[in-house]
Amino acid sequence: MAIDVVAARSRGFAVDGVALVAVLATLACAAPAIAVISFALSPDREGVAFGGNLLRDGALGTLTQMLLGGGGATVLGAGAAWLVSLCKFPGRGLFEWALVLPLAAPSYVLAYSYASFSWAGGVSPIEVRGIWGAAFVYAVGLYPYVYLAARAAFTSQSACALEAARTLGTSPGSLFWRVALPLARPGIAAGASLAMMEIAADYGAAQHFGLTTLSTAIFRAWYAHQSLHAALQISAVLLIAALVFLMLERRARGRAAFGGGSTRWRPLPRYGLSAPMGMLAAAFCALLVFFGAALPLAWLARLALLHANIGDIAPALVNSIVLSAMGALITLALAAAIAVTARRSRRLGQASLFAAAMGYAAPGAVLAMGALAIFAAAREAGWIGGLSTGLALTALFWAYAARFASAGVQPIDAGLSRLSKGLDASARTLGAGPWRRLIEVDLPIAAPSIAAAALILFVEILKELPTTLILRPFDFDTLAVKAYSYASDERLLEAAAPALLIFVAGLAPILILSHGIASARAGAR
Amino acid sequence: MSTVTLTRVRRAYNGAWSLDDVSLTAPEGKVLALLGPSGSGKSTILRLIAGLEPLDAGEIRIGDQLASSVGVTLPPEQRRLGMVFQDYSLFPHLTAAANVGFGLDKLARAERDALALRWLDRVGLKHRADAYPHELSGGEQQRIALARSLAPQPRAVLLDEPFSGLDPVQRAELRDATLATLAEAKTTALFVTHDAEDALQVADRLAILKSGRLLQEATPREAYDRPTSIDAAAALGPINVFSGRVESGAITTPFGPVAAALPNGTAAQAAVRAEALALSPGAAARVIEVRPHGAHDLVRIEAQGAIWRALVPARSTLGESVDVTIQPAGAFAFSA
Amino acid sequence: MSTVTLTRVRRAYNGAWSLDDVSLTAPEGKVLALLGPSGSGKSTILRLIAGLEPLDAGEIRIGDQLASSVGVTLPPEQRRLGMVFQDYSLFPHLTAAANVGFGLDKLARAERDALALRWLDRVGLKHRADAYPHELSGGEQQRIALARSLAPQPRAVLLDEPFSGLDPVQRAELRDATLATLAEAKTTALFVTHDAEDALQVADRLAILKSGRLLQEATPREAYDRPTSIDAAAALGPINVFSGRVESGAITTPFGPVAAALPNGTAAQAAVRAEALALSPGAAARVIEVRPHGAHDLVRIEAQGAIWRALVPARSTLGESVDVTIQPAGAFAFSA
Amino acid sequence: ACNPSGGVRGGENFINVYTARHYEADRALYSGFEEATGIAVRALTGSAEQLLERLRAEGDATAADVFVSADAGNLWRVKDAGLFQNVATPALEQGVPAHLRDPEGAFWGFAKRARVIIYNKANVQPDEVATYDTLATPRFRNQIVMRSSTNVYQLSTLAARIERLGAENARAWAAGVRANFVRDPQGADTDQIKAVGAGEAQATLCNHYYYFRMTQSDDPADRQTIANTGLVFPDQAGAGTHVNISGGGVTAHAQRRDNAVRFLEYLVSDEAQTTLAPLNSEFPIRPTIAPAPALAALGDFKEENIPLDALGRHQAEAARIFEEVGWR
Ligand SMILES: Nc1ncnc2c1ncn2[C@@H]1O[C@H](COP(=O)(O)OP(=O)(O)OP(=O)(O)O)[C@@H](O)[C@H]1O
Ligand SMILES: Nc1ncnc2c1ncn2[C@@H]1O[C@H](COP(=O)(O)OP(=O)(O)OP(=O)(O)O)[C@@H](O)[C@H]1O
Ligand SMILES: [Mg+2]
Ligand SMILES: [Mg+2]
Repeated sequence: MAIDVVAARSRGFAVDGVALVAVLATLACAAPAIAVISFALSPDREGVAFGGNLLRDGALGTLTQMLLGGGGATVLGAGAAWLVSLCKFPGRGLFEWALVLPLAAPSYVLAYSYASFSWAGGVSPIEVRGIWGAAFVYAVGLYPYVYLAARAAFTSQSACALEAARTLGTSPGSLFWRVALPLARPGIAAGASLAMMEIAADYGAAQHFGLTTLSTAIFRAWYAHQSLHAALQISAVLLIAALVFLMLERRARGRAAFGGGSTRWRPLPRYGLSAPMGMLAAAFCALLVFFGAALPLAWLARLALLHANIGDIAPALVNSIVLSAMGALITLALAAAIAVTARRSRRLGQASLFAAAMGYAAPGAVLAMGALAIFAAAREAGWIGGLSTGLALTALFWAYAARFASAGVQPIDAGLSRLSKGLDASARTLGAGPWRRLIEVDLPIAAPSIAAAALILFVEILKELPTTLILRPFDFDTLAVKAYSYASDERLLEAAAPALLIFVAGLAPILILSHGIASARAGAR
Repeated sequence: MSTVTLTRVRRAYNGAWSLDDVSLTAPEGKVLALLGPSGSGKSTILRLIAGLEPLDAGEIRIGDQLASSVGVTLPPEQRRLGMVFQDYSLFPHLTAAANVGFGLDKLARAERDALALRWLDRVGLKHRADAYPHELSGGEQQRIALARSLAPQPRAVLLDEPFSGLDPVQRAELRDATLATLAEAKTTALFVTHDAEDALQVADRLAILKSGRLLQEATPREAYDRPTSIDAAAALGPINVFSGRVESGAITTPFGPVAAALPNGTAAQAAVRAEALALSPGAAARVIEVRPHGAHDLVRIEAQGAIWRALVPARSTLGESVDVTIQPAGAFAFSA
Repeated sequence: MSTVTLTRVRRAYNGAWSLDDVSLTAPEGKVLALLGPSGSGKSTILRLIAGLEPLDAGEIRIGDQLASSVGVTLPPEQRRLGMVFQDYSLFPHLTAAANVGFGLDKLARAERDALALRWLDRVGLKHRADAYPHELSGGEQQRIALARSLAPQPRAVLLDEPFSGLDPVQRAELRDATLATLAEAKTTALFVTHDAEDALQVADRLAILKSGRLLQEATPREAYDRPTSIDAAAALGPINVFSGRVESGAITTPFGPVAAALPNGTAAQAAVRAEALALSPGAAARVIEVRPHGAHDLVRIEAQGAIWRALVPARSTLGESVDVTIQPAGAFAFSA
Repeated sequence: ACNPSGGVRGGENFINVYTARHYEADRALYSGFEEATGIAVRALTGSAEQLLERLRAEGDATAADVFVSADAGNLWRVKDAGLFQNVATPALEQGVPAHLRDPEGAFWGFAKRARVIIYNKANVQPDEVATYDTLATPRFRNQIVMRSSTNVYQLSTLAARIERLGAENARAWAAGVRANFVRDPQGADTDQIKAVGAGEAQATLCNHYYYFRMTQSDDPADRQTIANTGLVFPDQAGAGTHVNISGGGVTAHAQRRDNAVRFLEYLVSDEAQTTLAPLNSEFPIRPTIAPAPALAALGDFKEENIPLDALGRHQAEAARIFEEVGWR
């Protein structure tokens, strides 16, 4: 009967060690957000006394920017991805990777640099300001999120569906609207939702452009009205809205399937554009790179040269890289656990995915408050002391994970979803238990997507400001902190060098990432 | 090498029985073929035996060990079975040799490599040891998958349509090679196919399935010669069916009588294999079409409004009409 | 409905000829089957005709129109051809009806829907109009793909292995249904397969390919009865091959002589179809194995160290050894 | 520098500072203090509000000994949260004028800044902007730019007005200024100055040192801006110009209280004040210490004299008023 005992224990999914880790990872990632929500809901504090307007105007502002900036980023990103994936035109190879560059620039840096570049006394004939200016900055800064996702979606499309459409009389031009775009919709939607969540979470640019968004409303409630509680209530609204948004996105896919019409691999046919159209396409891509990266980069470089203080920020550069690398690794481990489990168990996985995604829409400072609240509770319970260096770092990495897990889960999930279910079953019948399958099958196979996730996380954390600002240890400045310190002191010249370095430090991983994606076409190993 | 026994096994998906009361024995060291159309539950049987899914009723034993019963599922990794999947499911990140060695992780590194190589040799792919799956043809991949499943000396090996998706020449070659390897390894094998020819070529015993039910379990010869139902008869080749009544121990079809060991007056069905119709010059039936069909011609004949298909030796010269003889060995009657 | 003509067409991938000097005519309103093993260039021919790829030499005409020649490729969307892909390539984001209506975008919405429904009806899937591709079985998907390709009234329709991946019952059904639909639509059809049975069943004419070259183009009967090479003979069923020399107008194989219209002393090969071997009690050859093979038994016989395969009527009672007669209609000789 | 606990040279002899100031001058102060006392300074910069929350969360386990902010309002919040302890030493009491420190000794100023009016010389006469009130008059309809009211300096400016003239007066003033906006607030103080220089607006409010810094700039654009604009210390005939402090206090749970007190004392010492003067663009806290000559060139001015904690006490109300009059 010994056998039966063993068997009964191992029935279903419940006691798989990998799953247990994933559940813990999910809880860890969701905890700060949950803390924020429960803190916001706690009845022993005053409600949002003045919050009505703040909430309404903030929601309106955020929605406006999601529509204008997010919509712009979506159109630009999807358009560029289409051109680069499926058309031939001069410079295509160059643009394929160059289009990713703006990913290295934080929105707040773009905003500061456009402001100093174009506002009163600046050199630009057109002022980039207000709602439209912000939308412009979001669009040119965030389109790479959509571009990456859409390019992956376009390149993994079955060439056969496109060919079938052509034999049915569809010209290359209308192919885009009738087949390629509809098929890439989930990918584009995923990219667009990332861009929109970035917009929802952005404080720096919104504040500088004088927008009223949920994010600025949070800080208005907190800083001006001195009500952290109201700030958390608005944050809770933001978090819950993000969750609803994600669920709607899933729901909108409906019954239609998008993947897999064909498993056969055949090189994607690229359509040669006529000379004038080719020039237009090249100009379009060039403008994106110009406004999203080249122009702000050049402007920052000019400012930085006016005030060269590179030596002064070298330690911050080192700190940034060390912190980003460690943060990326930790977040990556949690994200991988969640993604792997999402694949092995549908229900548990879906819940984890959503829980992990929530944090992406919240401003970092809010999640940091969530993490602080948990620490405060633990301290009051006598489990820990103050935020010593070690604890502060723990809290910091934890907050990173809470904020960015989703950015890591998404690519890993996509990578894993390309694998046949049969592989897991094969490994099991060959006697491999859950851990061995994880380590010897799932992880190596998803390695390219895991590497991509690592690079994205590295860049995200490199750019991250508010969480770092509040949770870092003493005497520990990063580039973002430096840039912020100078910028908040309105010393744009001095801020330029660290901002530029964030950009530059982010470029290397971005280029590797871009190259990796260009060569990783589903099925072509 | 163990006997695999299914006893009254049931499995439902979304409330519908995908397997209904199936009892089956795969005898030690023999090849049992599971034959049936798409959706008949063949893969489900393999997945249940492998422990990849729990069952809803009945039990499965591997040798003496109770592997699955209601609420109890020994995990696959503890069953010591080999499995070859329809898409081979080779690990794309491992070489051929590493794939074959995957199940040998209890052995020391050197021993494991040596054994993997020995198995690669056995399936004739020693020279491809360092190739990755995507560098191998479909047939080569299948052989790697077979070697991988056999290397850990499983108690039985489960093969899910291992030959589908190959062209007929490759298919025949691979079938022979697989059979030889299985025979050499003396492994109990369960082998899923929807191709009658495959099943007849490879199997020691045949289990014919339809809609989750076991129609017949027998030797190939027995199944061909003494089908137990219309469906079982149809599973092994084209048949002609006629519904009528038994009169004087026979059913009278438009093309001739079929003997029926049933009470007179019973509503019954006659099933006649296409190759059991012999045609000779005459006037009983009209020839509608003659098409070459490899060794045979496929002839469509019509009588009294019924159209039957006959397989006759190729190049038989037939006129516009023929007489028809039904050969009793290929004609069966079942009560309707 | 137009004739499709290929004249001396070549196509190279990475320097290797994937199609080499192929001339071929698909006559108006008829079904031409392209038969050959994997990699023989069948799909390439269809892709060239569809205009999905440029050719490197020769020309392709559809009716009177020059569709492809060197440096000239009429884009696929202007060719008015239908194509059914091997994996069907239905648009996963569209319902069955919308898939069928896809090529009818020049029509008004109402007209288009009506026509799509009419086509769905014709392939027996009207009730599945609102289903998405992934909700349909393989066979159903194939029928949708067929309807989709035929709905815009193409000048010819190109089918790439439309029946592979289906179980034999579905396959036979679908083959008949496709044939009926094509006949009704009176469309010129080119049909790719690597299955001889499919080709023989469906085609008016047969083109046998190997390694990018056209081996033979003929009616199915002609191809079966008068193959022009060993490879062409092998394409339509199992053969036994013997290499020897012509002496007194025949090649003497271990199992008997094969007539050869070649000068004496020529090095030559004899090809004998497995079904052209008749066995009778005797002592000339040893019976190694008998396996049921549907209508036949497949018998392996040995003489003078050579092992041949014979297909004999099922249930022939054979002793341990047999005499062998080679029927001339199934025996061919080619100079080596 | 990647040693996250770095900067501790004096072993256990150190203090931890939470500071919302991030000026270069601060570094010089820290090294000066270290040299003078042998006590190392470990700093954590951040926004005052977030540092306060961290301090609150850490409670009695906090590592922070001193909390420094560039605004009295924020210092008052720390005091209000019970996270400062009162200290009083002769050095501090002599060093810091009574109106530039907390009455109970919770926090002490060490530098001060003035909220001044910048106007466009081409279109505005200095006497037209002699008081804060003028900014609210119809004279400036569509001619005013302001930074956001979220900014603590704006809040403190209005809080001071509430303290002196009452909430109704403050509301009327804010509404009047609001009505004169050319556009919704965006950017920071420097951006407002540039806008006035470029003629996009005729006047704005800012901290004196943002303007002062531009006068020292090599950038031709900045020079042009300065040439086009003028600075006025408002309300010289009345209550005096609004001033705010940079200041600090000893945290309630400081583990190194004595060191912390010495740090505060050092900040107001002759040495620190003279160190600060040329580096910092703020005015020294002690009337006896002369500002850097360039800064002195802005001119002498009369300061508003109200209890500093008023800036904190009225901050929430100020925010409410801004909210209500639509000054975002
Ligand atoms: N995971 C599942 N969820 C729901 N239904 C399933 C699942 N797996 C199998 N089925 C259903 O159970 C029945 C038997 O499926 P099974 O895969 O065993 O058939 P099969 O005989 O292997 O067919 P094929 O030849 O197509 O592989 C089918 O009706 C199938 O749709
Ligand atoms: N895009 C391509 N690039 C390189 N080689 C190709 C390409 N397409 C086809 N080939 C090669 O051309 C030859 C003919 O291929 P084709 O696809 O026409 O064969 P097929 O007869 O359709 O085979 P199958 O039955 O496997 O579909 C093969 O050797 C194949 O490897
Ligand atoms: Mg199956
Ligand atoms: Mg092909």
